[in-house]
Amino acid sequence: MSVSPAFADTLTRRRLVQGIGAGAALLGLAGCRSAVDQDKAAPAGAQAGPRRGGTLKVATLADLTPALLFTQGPIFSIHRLVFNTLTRYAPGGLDPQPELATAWQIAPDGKAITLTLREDVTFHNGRPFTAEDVVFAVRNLQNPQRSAQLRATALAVTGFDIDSPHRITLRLAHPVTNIFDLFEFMVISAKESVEDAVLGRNVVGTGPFVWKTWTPGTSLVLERNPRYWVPERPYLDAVEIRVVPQPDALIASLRSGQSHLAAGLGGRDIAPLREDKAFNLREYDQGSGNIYLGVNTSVAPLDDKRVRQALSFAVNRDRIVKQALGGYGLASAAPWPKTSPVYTDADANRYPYDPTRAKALLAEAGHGGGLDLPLAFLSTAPAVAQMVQFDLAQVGVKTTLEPLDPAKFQAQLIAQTMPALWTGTHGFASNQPATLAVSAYPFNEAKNTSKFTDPQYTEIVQRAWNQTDARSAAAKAAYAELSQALLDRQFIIDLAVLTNVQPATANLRDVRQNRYNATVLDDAYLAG
Amino acid sequence: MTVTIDKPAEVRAAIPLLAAHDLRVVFDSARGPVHAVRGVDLDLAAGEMLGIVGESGSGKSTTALALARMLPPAGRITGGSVLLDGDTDLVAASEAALTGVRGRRIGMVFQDPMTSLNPLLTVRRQLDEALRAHGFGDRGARRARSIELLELVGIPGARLRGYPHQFSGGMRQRVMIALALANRPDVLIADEPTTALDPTVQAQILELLDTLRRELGTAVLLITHNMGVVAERCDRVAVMYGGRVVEQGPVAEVLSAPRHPYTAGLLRAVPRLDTPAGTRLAGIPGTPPDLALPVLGCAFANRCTAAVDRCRTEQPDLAPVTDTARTACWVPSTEASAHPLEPIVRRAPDPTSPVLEVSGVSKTFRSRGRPAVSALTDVDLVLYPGETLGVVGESGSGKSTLARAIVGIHKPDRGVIRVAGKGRLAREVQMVFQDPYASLNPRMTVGDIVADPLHAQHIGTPLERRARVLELLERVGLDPAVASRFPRDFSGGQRQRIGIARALAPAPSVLICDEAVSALDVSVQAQVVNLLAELQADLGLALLFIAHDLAVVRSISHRIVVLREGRVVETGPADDLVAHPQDPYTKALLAAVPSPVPAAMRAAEAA
Amino acid sequence: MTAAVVTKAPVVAAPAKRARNPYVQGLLTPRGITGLIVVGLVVLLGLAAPLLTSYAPTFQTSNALLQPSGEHPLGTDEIGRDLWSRVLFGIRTDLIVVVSAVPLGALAGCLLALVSVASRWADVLVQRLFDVVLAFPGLILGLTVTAVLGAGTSTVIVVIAVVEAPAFGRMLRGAILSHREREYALAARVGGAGPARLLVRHILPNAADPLVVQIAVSLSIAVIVEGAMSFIGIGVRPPEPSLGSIVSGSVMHLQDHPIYAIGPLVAISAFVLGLNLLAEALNKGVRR
Amino acid sequence: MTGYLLRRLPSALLVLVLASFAIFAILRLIPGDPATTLAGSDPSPDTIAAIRADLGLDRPFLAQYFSWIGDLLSGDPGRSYLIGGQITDLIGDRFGNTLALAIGALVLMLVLGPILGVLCATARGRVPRALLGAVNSVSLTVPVFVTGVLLVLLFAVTWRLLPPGGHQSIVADPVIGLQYLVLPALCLALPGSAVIARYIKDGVLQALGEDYVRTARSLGVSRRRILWRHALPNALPPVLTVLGMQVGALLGGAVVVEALFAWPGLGQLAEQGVARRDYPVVQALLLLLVGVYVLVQLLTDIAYALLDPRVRLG
Repeated sequence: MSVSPAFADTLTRRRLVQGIGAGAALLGLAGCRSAVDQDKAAPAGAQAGPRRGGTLKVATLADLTPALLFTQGPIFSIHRLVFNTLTRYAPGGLDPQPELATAWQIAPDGKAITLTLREDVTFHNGRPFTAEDVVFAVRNLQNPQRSAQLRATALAVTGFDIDSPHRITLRLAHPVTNIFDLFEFMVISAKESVEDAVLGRNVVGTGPFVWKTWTPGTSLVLERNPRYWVPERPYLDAVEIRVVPQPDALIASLRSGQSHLAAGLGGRDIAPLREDKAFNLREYDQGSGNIYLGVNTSVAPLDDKRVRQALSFAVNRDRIVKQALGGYGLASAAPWPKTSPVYTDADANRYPYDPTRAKALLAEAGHGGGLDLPLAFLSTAPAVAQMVQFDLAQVGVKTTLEPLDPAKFQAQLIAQTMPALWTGTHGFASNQPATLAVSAYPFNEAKNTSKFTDPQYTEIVQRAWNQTDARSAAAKAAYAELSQALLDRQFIIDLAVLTNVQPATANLRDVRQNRYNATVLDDAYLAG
Repeated sequence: MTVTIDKPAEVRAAIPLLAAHDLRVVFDSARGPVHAVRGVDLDLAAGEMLGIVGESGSGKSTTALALARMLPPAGRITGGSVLLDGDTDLVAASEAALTGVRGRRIGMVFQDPMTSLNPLLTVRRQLDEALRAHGFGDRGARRARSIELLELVGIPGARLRGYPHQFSGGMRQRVMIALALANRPDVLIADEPTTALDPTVQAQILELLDTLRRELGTAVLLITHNMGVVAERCDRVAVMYGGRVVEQGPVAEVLSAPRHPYTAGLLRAVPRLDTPAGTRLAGIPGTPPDLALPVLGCAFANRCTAAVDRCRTEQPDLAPVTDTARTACWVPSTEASAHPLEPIVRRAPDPTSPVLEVSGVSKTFRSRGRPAVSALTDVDLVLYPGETLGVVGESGSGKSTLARAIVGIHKPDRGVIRVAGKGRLAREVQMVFQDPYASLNPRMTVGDIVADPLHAQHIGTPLERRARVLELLERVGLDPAVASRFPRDFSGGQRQRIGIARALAPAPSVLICDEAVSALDVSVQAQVVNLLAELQADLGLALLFIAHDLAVVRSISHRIVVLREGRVVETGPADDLVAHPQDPYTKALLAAVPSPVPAAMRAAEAA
Repeated sequence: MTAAVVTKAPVVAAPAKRARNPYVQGLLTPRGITGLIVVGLVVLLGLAAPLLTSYAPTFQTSNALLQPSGEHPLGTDEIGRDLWSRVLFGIRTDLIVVVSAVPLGALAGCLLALVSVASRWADVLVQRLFDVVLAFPGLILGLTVTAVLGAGTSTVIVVIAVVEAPAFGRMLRGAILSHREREYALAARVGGAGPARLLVRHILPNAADPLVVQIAVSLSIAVIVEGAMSFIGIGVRPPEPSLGSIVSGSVMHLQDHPIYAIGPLVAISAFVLGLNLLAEALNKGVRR
Repeated sequence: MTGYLLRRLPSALLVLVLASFAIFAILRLIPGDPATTLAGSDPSPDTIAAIRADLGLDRPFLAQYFSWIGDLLSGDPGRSYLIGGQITDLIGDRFGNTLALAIGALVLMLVLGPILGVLCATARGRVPRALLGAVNSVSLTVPVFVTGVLLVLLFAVTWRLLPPGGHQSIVADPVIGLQYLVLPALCLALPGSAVIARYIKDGVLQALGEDYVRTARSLGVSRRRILWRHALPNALPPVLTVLGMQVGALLGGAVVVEALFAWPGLGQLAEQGVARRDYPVVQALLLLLVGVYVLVQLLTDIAYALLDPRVRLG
């Protein structure tokens, strides 16, 4: 393009240099106070023992959904921050410990349980906690609109006898092995605030922290409950939960000191932090769910158990754990984490990676020539589906991937309209095995996405659920039978148990999680 | 370096105010360098008005711009000098020095007043800027001076706050003159200052320039293609052709006794208002030289009837032929050229039954958010077979609307347009458009363009159409072999011929020429007008000849209709109407037309 | 008498300047040639993909996130697939998408433009329809359409076509309206051409110039839209690679394995840049 | 001027009406509904039915549409089914963030574009011109998700100057907030800057060739003044139109940039809303975007009129 000579020499070298200088000045902005190094210079002189004060900053991938307040939150649950539960399992096992209930007595026929409640507990709004609140909590979970996963168990509670304000008996339709799973799950909320709570206006419980301000999609601030019934607790002044919907940014916020704890990261995401001494990768033993390959048993030839078993042999679970989970997972054909009472190494290794055997089984079932099946998956999580697809292709099972967005995936899961195969995740394997069979929809004996029905399976599930004492030999036998039934039928082909891992700064101490992955900060503190 | 100066007797300055010597300008183009100005010598004395005339491409405007080194980016001065006051060479001056000269010593007025003012700034801001550029006083002083300047050019000072688009073309040109004179320059270069204006406005602007020159003593360099303007306003004239000055001298002498064949030809080609109707115009054969190619010898040689061998090999320099005039010709004519009047052979119109009847036609244009414009009001006219009806009027008079209404592009609001004859309207009435560049589809070959009406109206077989196209091309004076070429290969005059061939294709009985020759240079214009006259005579066409140039209209028309603001103000036989106008508007129109004959000579002719 | 001779004598046209196609003229500039080379190279890589790599783009080795080596010129991705192969086949996917989507969008836009110039009433509706489409940011439109149709190549094609259609429609409509008033079009009408002949024979050939330029522009936009859709996870279906989906995968590993991002970034940038150079060159040629 | 704007209103309204219906219909065409999402991760079908009835999703299509329009006209866009909170608050908050991003980008665009444009128009010599042209072409064509990744690689991973993503309120802490804003805003601004630069370059070059510039030169006005007072202002009106279109592009680009930089804005909200079938949120959001588009068009027209007296004074 030619330029009038009258405008010659406008861009001289001098100006170019000036321009560069201006650019540098703009960057100089970063020089005065940097978001990258913000807060990184922590005061030296670490002191021993818990320290009072400080705000715990949590960064999480997704915001809470108030409408789903009473369900198991997938990312960062505030259940055990704002609320308490009646009992809680001791770390590492399924021994119930007192929380709002100080003692409990199960009737000999297993059809009632009597609870003694703490008398010194008040809600954040000042009202004392009584037996009525337990009644409300159970009824709340029975309400289908609350979408609570343990609704089936809650529905087993058929009546209440209130002996005194702090003593209540729950009558049960039948013996229930997972009643303490329900208690671990069921948060005690102030009934007068529940309608506000599901709209996200105000959430009132008895827990260590008080709901303060919520900016949807951005942040939630909780403050210390000064009248918490555990003396001297909590140590922290406040918890600030910020939504950072991208793993990279989440890690960056940890690195820059803007948060102490990151929630929602997968094993693959946290790889960059593994070598960094400034961070703890907190692993919790109960796992955080399972990934599985679902099979629609109404689609031929998947109605043939041998074909399903062949698929199970064909999948390289170790590679999935290594590549898709960044090593943070347990390759297992059974749903149970290692802490489960029914876990055995043999069950986990029941279907080792064995393409030869898979092919043999397929040939035996008359499909040596290969198969061509659709495979649906959640469009936000394509890795596992692609790996499964590749592995299946190696034994002659060709699959076509069908991405589904979360709502569609969920809709098809519930409407039982999944195609022949799908990959997905499920929970509820970390507690009493019965909970899995009655609360996790994929395993439901009456109605499940796999359209799998088997009277024998139904019988085993009912038996495992209806035991009076979860620790009895009969219960244990029923559990083992349930595990075998699942492994044999393979309508849900479990692939791996996800390791529950949360990166946190090294100075954050004594954070726990309950069996439903709700974070417990009663004893947590920020070391100096 | 000495410059020979031919000063008119009344100018006595020893050193010319502005003198160009051997000025050369080259433009870069896709086809290579174009030598637009090839060694021009000019000088301008204080207080005089020098006219530069020439047809498009002669280099006159380029010369004007080069004098103040105002060439567009593609152009550059490759040689020569421009001396101001005899000592400052503007060609070698620094850009800063030039900025000091421009506006302060040399003012300029350009052709198009519509685009020459910044549309976003008020007149006041633009005047202020001009004054500020040369450090004129403070804000208050500049404001006072701005009002003074506006009033000087005949605009009320109150309009200072107006934007250019709120002024008419003539008013804008006045503003432009005020701007150019803001810092009282000694030289005013006016590049076709009135070409874009209607004749009556043109006369006013020229009068203004003349007055200001006399009052302020500014020397004026007036660039124009209009011989009449030169004859009426200038002291001296320089005729340019092919990037060179071919003749220079006092106006009276050059126009009455042209020495250069080109000057003589040009003068013959210019239609004169006093030429009776039915007179053939004299065109100059051929086309101007292509300055992208090397020019050997005299640039005019291949169009010159008097050319000798030397003319084609050796370039003649400007040499004195009399005491005061110089010409660049190896064979300058020695006597004053006669102005032979040659009648056109033409049929008498057949006044029994009109071929076209327009009665009571009105047309109003409405667009959203603007006041409605009445383009035509109750227009009546008739056209007989074999007749040429001239339609004249200034811009906005409704001429084009009338033409478009007749061919059916616009639907009249009221009134009837009747075309006698059997066929469809499109077959009976055809039109030749104004713009030779826009009116031909650039994506079609000449043959397809000419055949298009035949295709559209399903006339003839493909073979017949082809034969007809070749016949038509030949008829309008084009080589039939050009049928496979595209319009871009042709000059303006040739394109107009193609347009005429297209219009003739369906053998219409009425041909409408909407300013069909206005965009052409006089020498070419004469050729096309003659072609139209011949075609009419041969084919018995009825011609509706629309133009704003009364002289051309008179030369070709039987009758003339004068339009003003959409109404017919006067109609009558061509010679009568020009000789004895009845309507004051017609009189004003006629009075505004400058005659290419110098006043002295006119007096002599009248005697 | 000379004048009479002149008008009768056939006038020969000026020597024909090389009447080259304006597109060719535009493309034979430095800019156009650079664009041709870049786009040609990218297209060639895409077309010759099977010949240039020994790995299928979906083949998973047991080694994830390898550094580049002789075996894997660009390394491997998070599930052990050869990135060189994925980038090549990703170009292929992009080619299929843009080459089918842009003409589809152009066709839709042009048809709507024709409807629009034919009737005032339709014009109002069509123009507002274009407004509605333009009012949605392309990706949000993509999100919604994908939610309706499900993710996949055909959805991406539909989204791109919908996004591109208004540009073509408005451009053609404007060109037709302006060319309709030009003298050559009026001349054709005076010559007796009906609306159809006027449009097909006269106006469209002249109005088509900006459309050709727009096709080049749209192709580059289409590459960007495909990339952006795949980037936010609503693009072509896995495991098929597309340039956008590879970039998307690489983002997770910017911190620990930045080399992952290089291949797709270079490919996509070169492709878009090349197409834009072509568009600019064509534009210059047409305007000349 | 007022009349000029009044004439624009019917078509603006028609756009809004068409858009509202299209939005509503398209959302209903999407398989799955909010109830399935509300029902949690392992729900039973009767749970879903209960929720559907509760939300009124079992009513006829047109009844739902008109009750939505009715609510909108009475100034109540409703509540989010899933995210919780009043939609006005929810969108207001996200819109604020996107607006901060868009304004940041706009400011950068308005700084970088004209500088680059004027430099391009006035640069002399092959090397500076080729260099500026290359900068312009690259910024114009390289997709935002590519520049975004590159910017993160450079500024956040390699040099560790700026955070790779995330968001902090500028109002609460301007210094830190701005650092979060810089990269996404820059990334978003680049293509627009290049477009503006191109238009300014073309406009200035064109204006420099106009007759009125020749007039100014002939009056001895300095070239700097000619550039700033004559050429640049005359180059602006078309830039304005482009700027109006760029605002749309900004919002579109924001979706990607927000995803890349974890910026909690409208793009994310739209993505979540569609993914979870949160009808009220998506409906309000999309209609808001259409409204913004219509408004920007109107503002462009007004600004155009303000800049150009020929339009303003008719």
